[in-house]
Amino acid sequence: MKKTKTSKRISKAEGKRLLHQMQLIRRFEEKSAEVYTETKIRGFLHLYVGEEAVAVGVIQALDEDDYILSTYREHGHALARGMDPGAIMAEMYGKVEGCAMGRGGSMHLFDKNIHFYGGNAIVGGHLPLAVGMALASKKQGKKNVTCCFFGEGAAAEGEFHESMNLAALWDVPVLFLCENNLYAMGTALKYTHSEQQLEKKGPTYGIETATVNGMDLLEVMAATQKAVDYIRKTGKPYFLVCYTYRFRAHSMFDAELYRDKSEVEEWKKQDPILQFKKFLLEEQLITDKEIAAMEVAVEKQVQEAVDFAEKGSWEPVEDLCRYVYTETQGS
Amino acid sequence: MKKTKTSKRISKAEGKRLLHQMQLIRRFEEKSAEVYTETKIRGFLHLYVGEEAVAVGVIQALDEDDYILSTYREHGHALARGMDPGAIMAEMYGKVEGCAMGRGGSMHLFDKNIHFYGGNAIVGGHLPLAVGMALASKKQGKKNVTCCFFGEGAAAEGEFHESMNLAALWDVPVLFLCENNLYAMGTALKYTHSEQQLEKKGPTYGIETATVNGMDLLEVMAATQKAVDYIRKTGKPYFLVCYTYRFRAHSMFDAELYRDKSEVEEWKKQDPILQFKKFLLEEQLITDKEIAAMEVAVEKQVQEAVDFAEKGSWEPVEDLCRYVYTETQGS
Amino acid sequence: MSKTITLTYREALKTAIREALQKDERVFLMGEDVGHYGGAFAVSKGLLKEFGPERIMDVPLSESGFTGAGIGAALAGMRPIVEIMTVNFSLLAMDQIFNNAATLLHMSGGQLNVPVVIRMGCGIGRQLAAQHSHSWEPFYAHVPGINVLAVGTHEDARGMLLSALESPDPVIIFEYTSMLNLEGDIPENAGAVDIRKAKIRREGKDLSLITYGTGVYKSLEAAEILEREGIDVEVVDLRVLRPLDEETFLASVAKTHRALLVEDAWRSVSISSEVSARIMEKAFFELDLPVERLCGVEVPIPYPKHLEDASVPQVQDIVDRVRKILRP
Amino acid sequence: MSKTITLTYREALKTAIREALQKDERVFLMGEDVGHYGGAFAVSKGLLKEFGPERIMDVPLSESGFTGAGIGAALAGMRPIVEIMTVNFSLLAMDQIFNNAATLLHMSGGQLNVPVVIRMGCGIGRQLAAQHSHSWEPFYAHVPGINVLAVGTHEDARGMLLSALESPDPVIIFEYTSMLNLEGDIPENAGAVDIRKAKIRREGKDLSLITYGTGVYKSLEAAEILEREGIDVEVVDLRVLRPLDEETFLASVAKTHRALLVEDAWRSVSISSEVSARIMEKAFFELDLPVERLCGVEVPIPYPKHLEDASVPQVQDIVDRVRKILRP
Ligand SMILES: Cc1ncc(C[n+]2csc(CCOP(=O)(O)OP(=O)(O)O)c2C)c(N)n1
Ligand SMILES: Cc1ncc(C[n+]2csc(CCOP(=O)(O)OP(=O)(O)O)c2C)c(N)n1
Ligand SMILES: [Mg+2]
Ligand SMILES: [Mg+2]
Repeated sequence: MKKTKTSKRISKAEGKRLLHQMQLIRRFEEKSAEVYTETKIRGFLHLYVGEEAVAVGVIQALDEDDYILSTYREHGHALARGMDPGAIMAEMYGKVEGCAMGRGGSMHLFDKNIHFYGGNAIVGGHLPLAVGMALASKKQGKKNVTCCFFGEGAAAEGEFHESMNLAALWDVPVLFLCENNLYAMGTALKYTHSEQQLEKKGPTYGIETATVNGMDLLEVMAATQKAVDYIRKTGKPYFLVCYTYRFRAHSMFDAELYRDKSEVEEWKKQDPILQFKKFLLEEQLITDKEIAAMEVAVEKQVQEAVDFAEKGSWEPVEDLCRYVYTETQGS
Repeated sequence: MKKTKTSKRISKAEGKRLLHQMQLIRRFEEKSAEVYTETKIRGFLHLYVGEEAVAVGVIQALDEDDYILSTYREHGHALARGMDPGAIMAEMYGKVEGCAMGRGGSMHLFDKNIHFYGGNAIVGGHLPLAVGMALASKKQGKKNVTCCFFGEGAAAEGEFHESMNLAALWDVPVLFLCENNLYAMGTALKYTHSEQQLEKKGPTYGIETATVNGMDLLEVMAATQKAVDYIRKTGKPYFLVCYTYRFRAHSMFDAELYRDKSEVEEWKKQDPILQFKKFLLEEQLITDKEIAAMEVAVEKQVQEAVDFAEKGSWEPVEDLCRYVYTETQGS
Repeated sequence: MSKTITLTYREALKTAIREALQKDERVFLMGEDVGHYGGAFAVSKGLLKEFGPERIMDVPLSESGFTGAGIGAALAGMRPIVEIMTVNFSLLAMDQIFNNAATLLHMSGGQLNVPVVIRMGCGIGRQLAAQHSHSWEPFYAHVPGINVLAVGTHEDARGMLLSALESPDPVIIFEYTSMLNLEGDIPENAGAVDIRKAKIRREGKDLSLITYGTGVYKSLEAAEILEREGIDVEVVDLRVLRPLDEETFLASVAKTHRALLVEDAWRSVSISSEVSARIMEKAFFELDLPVERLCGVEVPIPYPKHLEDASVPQVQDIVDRVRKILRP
Repeated sequence: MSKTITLTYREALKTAIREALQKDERVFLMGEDVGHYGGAFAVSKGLLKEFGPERIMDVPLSESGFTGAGIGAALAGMRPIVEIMTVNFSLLAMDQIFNNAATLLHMSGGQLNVPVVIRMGCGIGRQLAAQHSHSWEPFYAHVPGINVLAVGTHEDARGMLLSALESPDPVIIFEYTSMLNLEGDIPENAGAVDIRKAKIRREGKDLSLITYGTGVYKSLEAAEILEREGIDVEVVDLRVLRPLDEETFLASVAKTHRALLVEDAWRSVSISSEVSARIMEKAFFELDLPVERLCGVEVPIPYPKHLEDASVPQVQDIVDRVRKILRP
C-alpha cells in the first residue's frame, strides 16, 4: 500500500472544469432532495454530497473507452462521466426521456454510449460484472479499463472476495474503487469489518493497492492516474480505497440516529469543494468573480435539468411489458 | 502466522491410540472403496486417505463438548471423533442403523451425541453455521470450541470471507481448520487462489493464524493444541492451515487427469501413518509385533462395520416423508 | 369480547419482537441495521437501547454469512430472529436457507432441529424498481422443510412471530413494507396465532377471492365495493404459504363454486398456480367456472408509479375481474 | 431423410459445445473443473487441449463471482457459456442471475443485452442425497427476462446450446446428469433447434402426458407399455420452461381432453402447477376429467435407492396413474 502525493500542478481551464463538475454534482443533489420532498422523485434517493472529489477525481483519469459501473449512489459518477443532467433528472422523474427510459429511477442510471453500466442496487452485485467486463476487454485485446465503484459496506459481501480473487487470477484490467465513507447505512465501519484498514486486503489477493484522502480532489486525481497507468501497463487489477464521508443521510428515509451531528460538522470542514476552491484561489487559478459566475451557470444547468424532466412524458401503460426480452427476438 | 514446532513427547498408550485411529481411518476408507465397487455404497464417496494426521491430530485436541463440522470428505473426522464405524458404514449403505438413519449417506454423517454436525456437501456452506454455533456458545456462556474443517477450495467461496469477518467481529470461539490438499477436485491451488499462501488471509481479518505440516501427526497435534488453548483463553477465532495431500482420487468418479502419478508418489513418501509408525518405533513406543496386532484388530473392526451394515435394515418406503418437519409438531 | 386497540402494522411487528425478547432469553434479533440505524423500516427502533447489543445485533452486509450464522445458532440452542432487510437480498442467503435450514433435520435423520425465524421485508409499491421489488414467496413455498408465513393483517403482524418462535423448525416470515404505516384494530390482548391454518377474512357466497399478503386488504376493499353491487365474495387469506392449508380454501370453493386468485408475485409458477392446481385436483367437480388468476404482470418491476401500479393487481382490477367473471 | 447416428446424451452435449467454440470466437466455456478435470461429468473432456485455457476456463469455487463475470463478459460483447457444475450450487449464483442477467435489459430501458448461456447439470437419480438432488426448474421458470430450457432428449442435447447462443438474452439450460450415458439416435446433420416451442414427442388421443427433462423418456416408455393395453397417450415435451409454449400443450389437451403432468421437481409451486393452472384458465371446457399431477414427493431427497426412487415418478407410477385415470 502506498499513500500517493499529488504534484498539485493544474491548468486554469482544468481547474475550472473540475470545480464545475463538483459544483454541478453538489447542486444537482441538493436540487434532487428538494424535488424529492415535492414528491416528484420517489423510491430511494441516495445523495452523494460530500463525496464529489472521488467521482470527479477518479473519472477524469479515465478514457472514453473505459467502462464504469457504480452503485445506487451514482448520480455523481454519472455526472462526472458526462451524462446529461436532464437525462438523469428525467430518469428520476420516471419519464421516457430519462437515461433508462424512466424504468430504472435514481438507483439505475445507464448510458451505454458513454459506457456507464449502472446504477446497481444490490450491494456488491456489480463487482463480478466488472470483473467479467474486464475479462471481455482482455479477450478482445482492448486496452480499456473497467472502473467499479463500491462502498466499504460492500467489501463485507462474499462477492468482494470472489471478485478480487478472480480479477487477480485472471489478470484483468479492473480498478476496484472503494468509497469508504465510514458508514453502510447506519452501520459504522467498525461494525462492518474486523479489519478496518480495508487496504490491507488487497495484497492478500496479490492486488496492487493504495489509499487516498477522498476529500482532496488533487490527491484523488493523482492516485487514480497512478492506478490507471499501472492497469494499462500491466493489464492487472488495482484496489484503491478513498477515505471520504457523506454529509447527508444515507437515503431520504434515514433519521441519522447512528452518528452525531458534530461528527458530520467536523467532516464538513474538509468539504472537497471548499478545499478545492480555496486551492484554486490561492494558486490564482480562479477569481471570486469566476466562481460566482460558475455558480450561476451551474444553477441554470440544474434548473434546466429539472425543466427538462418536468416537460418529459410518461411511457404509455400499454408498453409495460417492453424490455423484458429483446424485441427483435419477438418473444 | 507462525510455524509450530512440536515437543514430540508422547506416552506409549497415547501413541498407540493415535496410530490406531489413523489406521482405522485408512483401512475404513480402503474398505469403503472396495464396497463401493461392489455397488453396496452409491452416490458420491470422497476418501480421506493420506490426510489422516489432520483429522486425528486436530480432534484429539478437542474436548467432548466441542462442536465439529465437516465436509463431504468427513469419514476420517467422524472416526477420529469416535463415531461408531458400524454406524458410518451402515449410513453409507443407506441402512436405518446408519448414524443419520441412512438418509444422508457418505456425505452427511451426523451424530448429535458426540457433537458431530455433518457431513456438509455444499462447499463452504457450513462455515457460517460454525460461526453461528460458536456465537451460541458465547451467548450461553459455554466454554466450548467449534471446529470447522474445510478445504482450500472452499476458501475461494464468498462464505469464507463473510465467516472469517463475522467470527472476528463477534469474537467467537471457532477454529477455522483449512485442509489444504492442493486440489479442489481437479483444480490446483494455483487456479483457485491468486494468493496461494492462504495463511496470509487470516491477519487481514485480525484472526490469529498458523500453518502446519498436515502430514506430521505430532506437529498437527501441537499446532492444534496451541490454537485451542488460544481460543479457550481469548474466546476469539483462530485460523489453522494444514498442508496435506489426498492420495486417492477426489471421488469415485475422478479419472485424475489433472495431476501426475509421480506427484502422488512423491507425496506418498510423506505418508502420515508410515511416518508416525517410524517415529513410534524409533522412540521405542511401540514394537513391530504390536503394530501387527493392531493391524489385525483394525481389520476386524472394519470388517465388523461392514457386517453391521450388511445386516442392517431398509427403512420402509411408507416412512419416506419423515424428518421433513419435526414430528412432535405434527405438521 | 376484549377491548381493541388501534396500531400500525409497524407497531404490531415491533410489539411482537419486544415481547419475544422479553419472554425468552434465547431469542435475539440479528440483521443489517436493526440496531444503531433503528431498522431499515424503523421496526426495531429503540430496541437496541432497550435490550443492548447482545440481543439486537447489527451485522455487516453478508447475507449468506449472517443468515447461516443464525441457522447455526439455532442448531446450538438459541432462538434467533434473523432479519434479512428485504426479500430481494435473500437470494444471497438462499443456499443457507434451502440447503441448510430446510434440510438439516432430514439429512441428520431427525437429529437436528433448526428453530430459526427469518423475517424479510417485502412487497411492491414503493417505486423501488426492478432489483428491490421482488416477490419471492413462490420460491420459499416450493421447498419442503420450512414453514412460510405471509403477514397480511395487523393481527398476524402482532402474532405470527410469537408462534413462529414456538416452532422447532425454520420459519420464514414475509412482512409487507407498503403496509407499515397502515393502522388497524386488534384485540388488546392479541398474541400468538395459529400458524397452520388459512383464514376466512370475510364470508361470502358468490366467489372465493384467495390471496395473501398485500392481497388481503385489497381483496377486502374490493369485496366492499362489490357488496354495494350485490356481489358477495368470500376472502380467503392463505397466511401459511407452506405447508398450504388446502382444506380451508377447498371448503370455500366448495361453497362458492368460483374462485379468483390474487397475488402480487409474477403469475407463472406462483402461489396462485399451486392453488389453482389443487382446486383442479380436488374440487374440479365443484366448479361452476374455471378458476382465474390475477397476479403480477411478468415484467421486472418498473420505477414509475403508473407502470408499477400497472404491474400488480389493484383494488379496481379485482373488482373489474370479479364483475367480468360473475356477469360476463 | 438424412442418415442417423447413435450417440450418448453426453456426446451430444459435447459435440454442441465443440461446434459452438469452433463457430464463434466470442464463445468460451467457463466453470468449475471444466478444463483440467475434464468436466465433473466428463462433458468437456479433451476440450481444454483442443481449445486452450482462454476458451476453456477453469474457475475457482465462487459461483456468484464467476457467474457474474460471465454475465459481465456477455454485457461487453462476448458469448460466454457458464457451466454451474450442478443446479444445487446455483443458489449461490441466483442473485447474479435474477438481479443482473434477468433485469439489466429492463433496468437500462432496453440498452443492455446479456447474451449469456448458463448450463447446469441437474436431476435426481444418482443417490446424491438432499443437498445434491435439487430440481430448481420451478424457480428459474418463475422469473421474466430469462429463457429456460430443459434438455429432455438427445436431439435437444445436440441442438439447444447452439440455439441458445443465438439468443440476445440470457438462457438457462438444464442438463440431466442421469441421462448422460444414455444412447439415442439423431440425424447426422442435427444442429440448432427451435427454442420457442414445446414438442409432441408421441401422438396419442386418450390423454396428454405433459412433461420435460427426465420425464420425457420416462413418459415415452410408459406410453409404450400403455399402448399394449390399448391406451394411446400423447407425450408433450415442454422443452422451454420459460416462456412456456402453452399453445402446444393446450392444443394437445383440446384433442385428448385429459392430462397428466409429470415432473421430478417437488409438487408445490412447480412447473406442473403452472401448466395445470393454464389448462384451467384456457381449456377448462375441453376437459373430461380434472388434470392430475405426478411430481416429486415433498421431501429432501433421501440417499437410499429405494427411497430416492420413491421420491420421483417412475415409469411404473406413470403407467399406474394413467390406468387409474382412464379406467378408474
Ligand atoms: C445485498 C444487499 N444488502 C442490503 C442492501 C440494503 N442497503 C442498501 S445500501 C446499504 C449500505 C451500503 O453501504 P456501502 O457499501 O458502504 O455504500 P454507501 O451507501 O455508504 O455508499 C445497504 C445495507 C442492499 N441494497 N443490497
Ligand atoms: C458450492 C459448491 N460448488 C461446487 C461443488 C462441487 N464440489 C464438491 S467438492 C469440490 C472441491 C472442493 O475442494 P476443497 O474445498 O479443496 O476440498 P477437498 O475436496 O479437496 O477436500 C467441488 C468443486 C460443491 N459441492 N459445492
Ligand atoms: Mg459506506
Ligand atoms: Mg482441496
